[in-house]
Amino acid sequence: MRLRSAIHLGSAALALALLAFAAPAVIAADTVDPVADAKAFKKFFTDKFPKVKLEDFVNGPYSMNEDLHKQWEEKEQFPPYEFSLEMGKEMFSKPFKNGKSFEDCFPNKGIGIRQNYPYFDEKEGKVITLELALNRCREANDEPPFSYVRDDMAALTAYMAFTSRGKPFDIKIPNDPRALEAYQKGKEYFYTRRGQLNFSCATCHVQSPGERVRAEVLAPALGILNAMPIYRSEWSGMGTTSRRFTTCNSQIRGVPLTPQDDEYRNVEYYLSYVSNGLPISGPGARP
Amino acid sequence: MRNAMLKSALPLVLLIAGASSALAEGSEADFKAAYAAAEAANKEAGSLRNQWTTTAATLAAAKKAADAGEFDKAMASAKEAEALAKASIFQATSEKERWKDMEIR
Amino acid sequence: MTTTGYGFFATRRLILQGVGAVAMVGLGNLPFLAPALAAANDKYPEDAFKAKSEADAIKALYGKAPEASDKVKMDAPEIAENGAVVPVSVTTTLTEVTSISFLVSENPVALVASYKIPAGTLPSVGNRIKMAKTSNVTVVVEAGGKLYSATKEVKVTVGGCGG
Amino acid sequence: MASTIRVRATASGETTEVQALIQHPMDSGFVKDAKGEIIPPHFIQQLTFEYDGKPVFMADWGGGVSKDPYVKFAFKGGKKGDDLKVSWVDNKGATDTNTAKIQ
Repeated sequence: MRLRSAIHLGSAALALALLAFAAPAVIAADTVDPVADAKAFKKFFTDKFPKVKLEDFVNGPYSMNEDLHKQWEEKEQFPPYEFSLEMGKEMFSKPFKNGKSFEDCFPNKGIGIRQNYPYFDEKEGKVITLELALNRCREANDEPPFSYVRDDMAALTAYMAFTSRGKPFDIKIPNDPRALEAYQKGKEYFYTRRGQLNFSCATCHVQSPGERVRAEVLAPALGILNAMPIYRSEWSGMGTTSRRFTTCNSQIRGVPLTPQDDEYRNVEYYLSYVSNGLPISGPGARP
Repeated sequence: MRNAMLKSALPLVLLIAGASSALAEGSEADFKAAYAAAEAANKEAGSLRNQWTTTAATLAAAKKAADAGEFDKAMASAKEAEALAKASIFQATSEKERWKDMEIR
Repeated sequence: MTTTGYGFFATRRLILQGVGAVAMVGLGNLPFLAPALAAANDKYPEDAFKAKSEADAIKALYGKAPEASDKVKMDAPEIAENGAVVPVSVTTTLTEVTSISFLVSENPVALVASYKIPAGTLPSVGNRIKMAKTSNVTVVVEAGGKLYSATKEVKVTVGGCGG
Repeated sequence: MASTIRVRATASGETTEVQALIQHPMDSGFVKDAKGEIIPPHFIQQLTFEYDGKPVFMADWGGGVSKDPYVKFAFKGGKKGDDLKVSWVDNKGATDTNTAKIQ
């Protein structure tokens, strides 16, 4: 037995050396090319689900299962996010103590701009998501920031998404190495396995969309953020992108980071970019 | 590529096996050491931003058992918490490269 | 979900335990408590909403038992996307319909909703109901003084990995 | 406070189709909250729709109806512009009414 384990250790060292030698070559060849990524991303899903039209991927599980689609259509007649949408509309124009309102913080008074978020702010060198921008607007007007996972933030983003319904995602990566790096980090987060269940976002949303995790049918990664924020029957309430990311983490027994952490904003940047061209369908209803 | 990973993991296995085999007779001092080791490992996982929820839960169970004076149980939980934390560290480090395997190209 | 050929044996063992535990995570059974203390209200069928079993509820509401009829067309999902929001609707070709009720046999209180259909109102209703777990959903239609019903099983479970 | 009742009534031919969504927690009394305490029962018991002074639809609800309840039905009669009065009362005696115009 000792001899065999010695050989094992020897070959392990050899393998490690090889790996180390090979690794840099792989990274060098693997320059970051978002345009190609986006094309490959769309091709992967349209090949995997030839019957699903490109723009229908934004309906997530409902484009994957007929029985669910019927239940969705029935819900959409009078959707459960109706109240949150109305609350968001009211809050959006309600003046702060200093008289200004959200409308003054956003281009075009915040109407029909959701499809441009998240964007890369070259002054700060960071990804700015819609939720972050909304809280920054509050802080700029001496108002306390909202929690990223509760109803107020969901109502605001629901209203802004509603005003952009049908407009294609239009995420830009400026010619700035930091933007490319943020995009690449987001991609890495998306494919990195985490949590005791050892799943990455891709394990569910790339390897097995359309299949069930107990009662739920998994959504394809393409267009997965187009319907945000979503009213989930599971939560019987609204959920922002932040709430979705943190709950996904804890479901696979990974400790979630704080909402709107760099990693979360970067993965939202990556996922939105590769879904460019698909229409905004938020706010959405989901199981 | 995969069985190279299999072989390179071997040394780390021995490390873990070594740690958990030394189940000393349940005394408070041993427990405290084991608990500290587990917490340190979990902290390191935190620095890699890859902690597991089950590590924290096992640590809490260890603490609860220790408070109740059941040091055998507390020791076992502390050991398992350490193993979980080390596993989460290994996961973070090895995923640094492996994530590319599943990337859509 | 396949776990890849992960090199690290201890991690695999812990991970496989993790995945195994997930499979056993069932729907936490809901605590049962005395049914709702509804405010006394003459028209509100108090005792029907207190009845535990479906048969008692129907007897309390209508005083007789229904017979299955294919004239009662019920639309309910195979697998509910979520037990909290299950869309169920019914239409019927029966005439002189005066009442339509929805019951879920496995719910803590079987009777979910009971509708009075005055003359001139069409005999078809759609609503969203809650279901504790997989169960038979029954729709009862009172037409011309007689009771007709349709039943369908709807599968319900929680979603996701469970954490 | 805006009404908790959203009604969509559309007249087509000689029938009027009605859909209503009502903002209400509909707690059944069988669910525990995060701290493990039972959430007391709080649900709409009766919902009535009246057109031209006459009831056209009456619902008796239990705790098994979904949160933010939705109901859909249709009745003969009803013209564009007429009023449809909707009102509910819950097990705590709270009530709300709303009058919608038939489209």
